[in-house]
Formats: sequence, C-alpha cells, structure tokens
Amino acid sequence: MSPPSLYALVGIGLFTLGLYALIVHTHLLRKILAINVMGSGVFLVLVALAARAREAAPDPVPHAMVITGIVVAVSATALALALMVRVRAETGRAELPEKRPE
Amino acid sequence: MALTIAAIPWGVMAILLPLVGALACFLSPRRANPLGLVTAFGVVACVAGLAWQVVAQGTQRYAIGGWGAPLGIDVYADGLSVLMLMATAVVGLGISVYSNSYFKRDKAVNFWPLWLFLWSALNALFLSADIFNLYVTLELLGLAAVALVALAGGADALTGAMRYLLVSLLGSLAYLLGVALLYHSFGCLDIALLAERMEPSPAVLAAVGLMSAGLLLKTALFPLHFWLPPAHASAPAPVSALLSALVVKASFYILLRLWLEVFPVTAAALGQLLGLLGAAAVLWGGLQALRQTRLKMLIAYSTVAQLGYLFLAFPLGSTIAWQGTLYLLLSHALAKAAMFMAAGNVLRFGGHDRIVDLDRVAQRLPLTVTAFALAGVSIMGLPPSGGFIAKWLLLEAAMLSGQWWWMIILILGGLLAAAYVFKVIGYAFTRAVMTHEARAVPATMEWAALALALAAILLGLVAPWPLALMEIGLPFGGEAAG
Amino acid sequence: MKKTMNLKPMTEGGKIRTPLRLLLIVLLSALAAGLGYAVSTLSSQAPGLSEWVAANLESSGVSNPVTAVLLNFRGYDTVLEMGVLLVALLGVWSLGGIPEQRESSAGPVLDMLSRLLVPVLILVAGYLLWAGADAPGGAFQAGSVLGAAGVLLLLAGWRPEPRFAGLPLRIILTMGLGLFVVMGIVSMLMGGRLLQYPRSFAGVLILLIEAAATLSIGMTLAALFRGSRPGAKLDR
Amino acid sequence: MNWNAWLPLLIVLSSLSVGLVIFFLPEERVATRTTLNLAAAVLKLVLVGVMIWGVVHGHHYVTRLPLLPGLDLVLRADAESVLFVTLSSGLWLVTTVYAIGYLEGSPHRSRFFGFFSLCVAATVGVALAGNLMTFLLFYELLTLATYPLIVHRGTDAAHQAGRAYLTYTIAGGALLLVGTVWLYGIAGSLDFSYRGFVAELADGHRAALIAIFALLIAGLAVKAALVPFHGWLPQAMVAPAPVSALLHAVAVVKAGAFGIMRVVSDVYGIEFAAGLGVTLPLATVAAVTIIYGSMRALFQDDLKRRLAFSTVSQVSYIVLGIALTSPIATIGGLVHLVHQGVMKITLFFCAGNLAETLGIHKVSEMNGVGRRMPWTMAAFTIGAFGMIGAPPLAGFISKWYLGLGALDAGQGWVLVILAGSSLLNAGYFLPVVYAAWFKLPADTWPAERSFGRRETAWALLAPPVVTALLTLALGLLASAPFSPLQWVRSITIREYTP
Repeated sequence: MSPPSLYALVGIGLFTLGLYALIVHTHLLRKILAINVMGSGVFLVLVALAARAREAAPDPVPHAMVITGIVVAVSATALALALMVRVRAETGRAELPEKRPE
Repeated sequence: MALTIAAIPWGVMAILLPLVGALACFLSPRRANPLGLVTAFGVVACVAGLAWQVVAQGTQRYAIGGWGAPLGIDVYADGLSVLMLMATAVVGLGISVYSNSYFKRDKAVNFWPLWLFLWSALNALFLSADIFNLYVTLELLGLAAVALVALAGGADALTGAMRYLLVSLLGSLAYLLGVALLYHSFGCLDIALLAERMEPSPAVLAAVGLMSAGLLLKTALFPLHFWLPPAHASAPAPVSALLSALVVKASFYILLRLWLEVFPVTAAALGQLLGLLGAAAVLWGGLQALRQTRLKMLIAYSTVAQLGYLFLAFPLGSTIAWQGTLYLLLSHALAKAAMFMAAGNVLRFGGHDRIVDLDRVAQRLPLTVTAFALAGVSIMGLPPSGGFIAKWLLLEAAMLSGQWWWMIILILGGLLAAAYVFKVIGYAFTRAVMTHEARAVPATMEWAALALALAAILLGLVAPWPLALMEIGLPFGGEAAG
Repeated sequence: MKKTMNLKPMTEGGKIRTPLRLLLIVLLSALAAGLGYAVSTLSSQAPGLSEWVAANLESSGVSNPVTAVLLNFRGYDTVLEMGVLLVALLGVWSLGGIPEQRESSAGPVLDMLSRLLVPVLILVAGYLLWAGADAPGGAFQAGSVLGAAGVLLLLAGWRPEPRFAGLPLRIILTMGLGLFVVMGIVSMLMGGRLLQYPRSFAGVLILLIEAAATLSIGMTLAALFRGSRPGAKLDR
Repeated sequence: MNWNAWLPLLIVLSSLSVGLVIFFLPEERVATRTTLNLAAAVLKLVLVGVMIWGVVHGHHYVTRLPLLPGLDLVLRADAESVLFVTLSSGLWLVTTVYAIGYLEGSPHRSRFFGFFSLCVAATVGVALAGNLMTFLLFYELLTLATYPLIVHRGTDAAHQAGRAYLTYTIAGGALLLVGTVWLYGIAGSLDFSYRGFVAELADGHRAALIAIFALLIAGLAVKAALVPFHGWLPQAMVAPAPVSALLHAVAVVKAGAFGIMRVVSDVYGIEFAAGLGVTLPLATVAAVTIIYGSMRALFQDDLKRRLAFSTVSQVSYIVLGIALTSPIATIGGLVHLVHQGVMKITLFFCAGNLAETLGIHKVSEMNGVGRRMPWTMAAFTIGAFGMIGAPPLAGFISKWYLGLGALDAGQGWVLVILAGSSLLNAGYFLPVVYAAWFKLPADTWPAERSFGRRETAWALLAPPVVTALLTLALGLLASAPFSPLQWVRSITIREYTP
C-alpha cells in the first residue's frame, strides 16, 4: 500500500477517533477538541490522496481546499470557545444540560 | 461594456449585495438599521431580476473568474434554485422589516451584519454548482446562525447555540469528507460534471453515506432532530423564524440536489429509509408539539414534524412527489416564519409564552392571532393554502405510486397539526372583554407576521405558476409535470 | 425545565454507560473499517485537476499553483471564507464580551520576548506574503504569523488605544473581504466575469488583495483571541 | 368582460369581502356594521335572483380559475346549486336581521359578524361548487369559519363544543380528502355532471369505487350529522341562537346533506350508485338516524337540545330521499332540503326569543308562555306542526313525496320509519305546544326583560314570523310555478330521464 493512502487511512482513523471523543466526553472543551481532531483527519485525507500519483506533482486543488478548511476550522473553534466561556459564566458548568428546556 | 438589464448577472448580485450590506452595517453600526433595510429591498430586487432572467431565458450558468468548471466555480440557477431564492427573499424581507422594530440599538448592531452574511450565504448556497463551494457556504451559514441564536443571551439560548454549533460542525465535517472522496474519485467538484462521471464504487457509497448523514443531521431529520427545538425556541423571534423557515431548508436543498443529480445511480435503496424516518418525524414531532407548554417550543416541534414531510417524497420519487415536497417547503417557510413572529409578538406583549395563559394576550393582539391562525391553516394543510396544495400533490403521488401507507401518514400528520394549532387558537376566544389599550407591540411587527401568513395562504391560489417555474431546467428529471 | 423528551437518559452523572460505550466503539470501528476500505480502493492514478491548473498557471498571475487556485481559480471560495472568519468575530463580539482572563502581569521575559519577536514576526509575515506568489506561502500563512504577533502583544498586556478601537480597527478587519469584493465588482464593470482579473495585472491585483487579506486575517485572529470587542464594557 | 363567467364568483365574494371588511371595523361602529351586513345580504339575494332568472332562460354561469394543473376551481350555476344558494342566501338575510337584534350590546360583534359572513360565503361556495375539489375547498373553509362562531361566547362549555366540532369535522374532512384524491387518481376528473362520471370505470375499479363512496359519504355524514357522526351537533347548541340557526338550517348540516346529494347523483349517478349497491346501506343509516334522533329528542328537557336532536332526525329525510333512488323520493328529499331549513330556523328563532326575553331554556319552564309571547309561540307552533308533517304545511309535502317514493322504490319498510318518526315528532313537539298555550304560567319568568308594549324586540320577532309564514306558503303554494317543489321536479326529471 502506497504511503499516501496510508496517511489517508490515518486520517480516517483520526476522524472516527474524534467522533468517538465528541460523543463520549461531556466537557465542552473536549468536545471542541474532538471536532478539531475530526477536522484534521479530513484534511489529512484530502492532502494525502492528492499525492496518490507518484510521478506527477501533488494536485494543488485539495491543498487550497485544506487551507480554506483550516481557516473555517479556526473561525468555528474561536466561536465555540467563546460560547463555551459564556455558557460556563451562565450555567456554572462548561457542559450541555442533559435536560432541555421545554 | 454595456450592462443591459438582461446582461446583469442578477444571481451574483444577490450574493454580493448582502455581503456588501453586511460590511457596511459592520463599518457604520450607527446606521445599521437603515442600511440593513435598504440592502434587504435591494436583494429582493436582485432575486426578482434573476427570476425574470430564468423565466425569460431559461437556466443560467455563470463561470466565476471566467474559468468555468472543472477548474473554476460555476453559479447555476434553474427553477428549483430560483424558487428557493424567492422564498428566501420574501421571508428575508419580512424578517428584516420585523427585526427593524424588534431589536434595540445594542442588539441591532450585532444582528444586521450577521443576518446579512447569513442571507448572502443562503443565496450563495442555492446558486452554487460546486460541492466544495457548497461546504464553504454551509459553514458561513452555520456560524452566522449560531451567532444569531446566541444573540438572545441567557442560559437556554447559549446552551442551545452551543449544541447547535457542535451539531452543525459535525455535519459539515461529514459532508466535507464525502466531498474529499468524491473529488478523489472523479477529479472534479462541479455537480453537473460529477453527475456525468458518476459510477458506483465503494468510495462513492461512502461519500453518499457521509454527505447524506451530515446533511440529515443539519436538516434535523428524526431522530437527529434533538438539537433543533432548544436552539429554535430559545433564539430571538426573528432568528427562530429564519432558522425554521430557511436555514434547515438549505441543507435539505443540497441533499435534494445531490439526490436528484449525483446520487441516483447509487442511493435508490436509501429512499425507503428516508421515507420511514420522515414518517416517524411527522408523528413524533406532532405528538411532541402537542405536549408542549410553551408556544415557541410547540412551534419548534411543529418544524420537526413538517421537515418529516419533506422526506416522504424520497421513496415515491415521482415528479409530482418532488413538486409536492418543494411546495410544502415553500409554504412552510412562509407559514412558520409568520408563526414565530406571531409568537415573538406575544412574548413582547405578555412577557411570556406559556400557552395556558395566552388568552389575555391573544385578546389584545388580533392581527397577531390572525397571523398565527392563517399560518396554522397552511401548516394543517387545510384549503385554501400552500400547505393544502402540497398535501394534495403528495397524496396524489402516494396514490399513483400505489404506496398508499404514506397517505395515512400525511393524514395523521394533518390531524396532529390541527390538534396543536387549535390548542393555541382556542385561547383567542375567551370572555375577557376586548379593551383598546396602548399596544406595546409595534404595528410593523404585527403586519410583517400577517403579511407572511397571507403569503402562505395565497400560495394555495396561484399554484400553477410556481409549479411551472419548477419545471425550468427540469430539476426533477426528464418527464414533465404530472 | 420539564423532563427531557429523551427516551432514556444515555448518561448517568455525565458519563456514558459502559454498554453503550462498547456498542459505540463497535459501530465506530465498523465505520472506520468501511471508510478505510473505501479510501484504499481509490485508483492509484489520481484524476485530479493538476494538469488543468498547470495549463492555466501562467494566465493566473502567480506561479505558485496553490495560491493560483486560492486567489484566482477558486477565488470565490476564498471570498466566502474571509466572510466566515469575519462572522466568527462578529459572533464572538455579539456574545457581549468574554469575562476578561485575569491580566497576566507580563513578566520581564514575556515583555522582552514580545519586544524581540513581534518585529521579526512582522518581517516573516511580509516575506511569506511576498513569497506566496511563487513558493509555498501566501496570505493565510502570513496572516496567521501576524496574528501570532498580535496574540503575543496582547499577552504582554498591550491594548489598542480607544481611538484606534473604533472605525480604524473595523476597516482593517474588513479590508481583506472588502477589497476582494470590490475587485470582483470592478472586474464585472470592466466587462469581465466576477473576479476575472485582466491577465496583464492579475499578479499585482492578487498581491494587493493578499496584502489586505493578510492584515485582516492577522487582526481578526488577534481580536478573536482578545475575545471581547475593544471598548465594549462587559455586561457582567 | 364576460358577465356570465363572473356572476358565481361575485355571489361568493359578496359576503366574503364584506366579512373581511367587518373584521377591521372598530367594535363601536354599530351603524356601519349593520348597514354593511344588510346591504351585503340584500345584494347577494339580488345577484341570486339574477342568476335564477338566467338559469331559467338557459344561461350558463361558470367561473373557472386554475387551481392546479388539470384541476380548476369551478363555480357553476345548475339547478341543484340554485336551489341551495337561494335557500341559504334567503335565510341568511333573515338570520342577519335576527342576529343584529340578538347580539345587541354583546362584545366581539365585529369578530362575530365577520365570521358570520365568511360562513355564508363558504356555504354559497359549497352550493356553487362545480367539481369535488372546489366543493372540498369550501367545505373545509366552512369548518374553519364556523368554529369561531361556536366558541364565540368563550365559556368552557363553548370551548368543549368547539373542540367536539373540530374533532368531528376535521376528521371528516380528512376522509373526504382521501376519497377525493383517490377518485381523482383513478377517474382523472372531478367535475360534477348529471348522472355522474364514474360509470365507465365500473369494470376493474368496482371495489375501489365502493371504498371511495364510503370515504366520501363518511366525510360528509359528519356535517350532515348522520349517526354515528352526529355527536357534535347537540353540543353545539351552546352557541348563540343565530349560530344555531346557521348550523341547523342555513349552512353546516345542509352542506353535508347537499354534498351527499352531489356525490350520489352528480359523481356516481343515482342509477349507477344503486347498481353498485351502496344506496341501500345509506338509506338504512338514514332510517336509523331518523328514529334515533327522534328518540333522543323525546327525552331532552333543554329546548335547544331537543331541537338539535330533531335536526339530526330531520336532515336524514333528505339523505333518505336521495338514497331511495326513486324519482319521487328524490323529489321529497331535495324539497326537504328547503322545507326543513325554513321550519327549523323558525323554531330556533323562537327558542332564542324565549331565552332572550324570558330567560327560558327548558321545556319545563314554558308553561303558558303562549300568552306572554303569542306571536313567537304562534310561529313556533307552525314550525312544530310543519316538522310533524301536518298538512297543509311544508313538512307534509316532503313526507308525502318520501312515502310515495318509498312505495315506488319498493321499500315498504320506509313507510314504517316515516310513520314512526312522525309519531315521535308529535311526541316531542305537541307537549311543548300544549304547555305553551294551555298550561297556567308560573308567576315569574326565569329572567324577564321588558320591551315595552311589544312582546320582544322587532328584530327578534319579525324573522320567526316571516319564516313561519314561509312554512305555510311552501305547503299551500307547493304546486305554484317556481315553488321549490316544482323546481325540484324539473331537477329530478333531468336526473332520471336518460
């Protein structure tokens, strides 16, 4: 198996690992980190597969996509962290309530 | 360079104008309100221009940067996207007028840029022909929506927004992984090209699964709906309106596009499952709505139920079924926006939205109650209303396809809707004598709600026209409308 | 607060029950296996867009293919993505201010470090921006370095002056997206498509846009780190 | 512009538009509201008059608006619709006068009269509907427009009645909808036509057609208050008297009965329906309802409840007449559509007067009321005897034709039903009449309001007297030209002669 697709497999691994953490952990910081791990997995898949063809130079388009994706991830993370801080300020816990308002 | 009216790319304008408006509102917070309103009217004009173009000249494809697919990104407008844009424009205008009176200065400063960014994202999404570009619009949409929910402040809104953000990110990541697989399978991102090159393979199946799952999560299809009610019910009224009316529809639209153009080769089997989930959503959402004690929660669960209808067409798959689905989508957008606005008025007036204590309030806001009732008629699917036309088309489709059991779901859903709508309307008729006291709710807020509700009713009387528009570009496949 | 409409609570004391955990692990492993298999079946010669990019590279105004894709071929994505960045900031600001993390009285080390590093970082950012045209680098790399500089300053206790915190700040925050949009509209007014740069000065335009974008990105990242809108009194 | 293509729509709009205007009238603009109401009612009557004239002279009035591809909203004037439109707009005028008097000084009158007008607009739409889709549309509109009137008083009882009404009617509407869609699916058309349009589908779809018939009739039976779908009607009597008049005589139950008539004769066609073997069950249900309603009425002390159950029984005469599939019986049924309306509205007006003037709600409180309110009780007596079917009143004509029709159709058992129900009618009406005229009055009435020398307000007194005289006329002048009877004759001939 070629190294690129090996990286891609690692990416898949990160994706599912992140998903697991996202579901299992209750603390918001962990959830946010988990989302970021998932994102890194996806980006890894994108760039890794871009270099599948050994002879040619890697495909630039996925790289551009990843850069865009990273910026999006940064923005989302920033917003999420700010929200988390406010949630903690309001509810005293950086967790989502199990019971929902009705 | 002569830019005649016909030559102006109105679609692109509809994307850029709100973007510019958002920047303007951000740069000059003091004039946010007037700037925002002007932009709103401008966007409506642009959409009207595009609609006229599409009707006159047929589908529009516009290569941004002049490169064209596969290298560049194309913007594509057919009947389907135009209808989505028009619904967005109408609801958007209503929301803008409503918000102009709803938000106090300090909130308005934050509201307008976010809302205009969101509007731009919606227009971009409905016009995009590129699956990665769709991802970017999805994220722009999602973040703006979350920020708007949080605008309400308070524990409910913040936790609701947090949950919403996590869900929305999860959904878009799943979608993005699907995009990666599709790109690396076929080396292009343009929907039309993908449709040409599409051939089943493990990677494609995985992509279909991931993208569908992600989008279903964002569309809040039962049982992935858990995040919707808290977020929609705790947001400020106009935000609830635009979330329920437009934002959830955006991810559904992408699903529909992919389903109709890219996936059909591979995903036929998934249709029945989606239909079943939709049916479950209709019943579960209806029952939950009936159980609610607070008006906004009731409306939010009604959204869960109404979203379920949208998936009944997947197992049917006929043109009539898709038309019915789209018609339901349009009329629900109008009606639900009106309902949330009406709820907002009630909250503003009475300071609470406990259903059992509505009577006094309802007495004094006749226009608001009327708006709620008319919107309710469409939600129930009673004639004359857009909801009725949609239900008729879906029933007909189910009948013709011989899958009569979907008819039962449609009927039951309608009865449940009637139950929870009248649970509210009943409180408008009490012995409390009408007193003409100074009204705490600005007239514009009442009329905005009423106007949208009337539009939902009107949609039931002009059906041939939207149905004809839907045919442009045959988004629902070859055969003409039944 | 009424009882949740969860069928059964999946967690007890915030922790997910063990059987559910196991089930989850099984499911996710299956998912991973499926996706892994799907990826491994992809043909080894990628059907990408490399040759398309190569073919149009010289008409793009830059020689770094990634920059060409980001700023020219798929510049539209980048416009929206600048929007995303700005929206995130708007969101953070609209949260009505983050309870300020206690002022870390910048010790001499941090202080010194910032005095030394910030100029260097700015230089590096400039270089990355310039190099982006034909080598790895570009607006986002430069912007993030600039952002780092900003973060360092904030950590060292530096705060923008109030008169800077108003319109000037907002202009810098929006100039990237703004210039991008303006360019797009101008290109349309000149009879081309949206964001269709005339070949002759595509390079210059891209550099201009990138410069503006770098500033905006750096400033936005720093502002995101700061959290609350400068000059905004915290509402709690 | 082609006048003939718009007249039906105008007739609907004449009350619809007024209704919408009235909603926005401030509560205290009494004069304006009254003028608007009466003007609209008169205008509608005039338009209807024009239409009758035109129909007689062979004009065709059809309004066609596209509703869906291949499915239009059709408003059409044919003999049946003219019959129903005339009835409802005529009685609407009387009821409006009555309502104005009845609601004097009570709250929410703008709301009330707004929905009142909508209600009639919907009824007229039901009457003029040229295809099942249009019928369905206005039928549901009627449901929505009536609910606010039933809950108008806002008491718990009113809300309970409203809930019951919705539960029944919306469920019924759903059945109707399913049946309609199904029919459209296999027939591809929904336009009413003499002797029906489904006959050619008989082979292959026989079972389906029977099922559809069941669905449609069930949906309509709710409003027509056929057993077992009658539960809402007695509860709804908590509504103000004018609303009861609307429910029982002008709009709601009539819409149901009329719909059944449409389905049997203009969708299926009477012969075909008979051949399908669906009419006999319908006749049986009607017969059961007739007897059941009368039995229940017998034991009601509350006057309006008694009248309500009597409606349950009387409306089924119409259904019975149609279901017997004999020309003569059809005449009896259709003509009863008019006669029952006129008689029952008289009775409800009188009941309202008793309640408003003397606070009388129970039969047991009516002793000697005849001397206190002679005019009202005279009208009541005429209505009551009409219901019993005593010659020469309107009710007699209906029952006479029904009886002959039963024999003609070879359904002798129906005579027993008719005789039995007539006895029961006498059983629950005669005691009331007797008590009113011949028993000694109690020394005080429950809640008396004085209207000077008159026994009650003009607006309350005139309507029942008028309708009572009408009851008399309909019986005496039954054979005059343009009497409902003659009109119905001409319809029936067209329905049967191939």
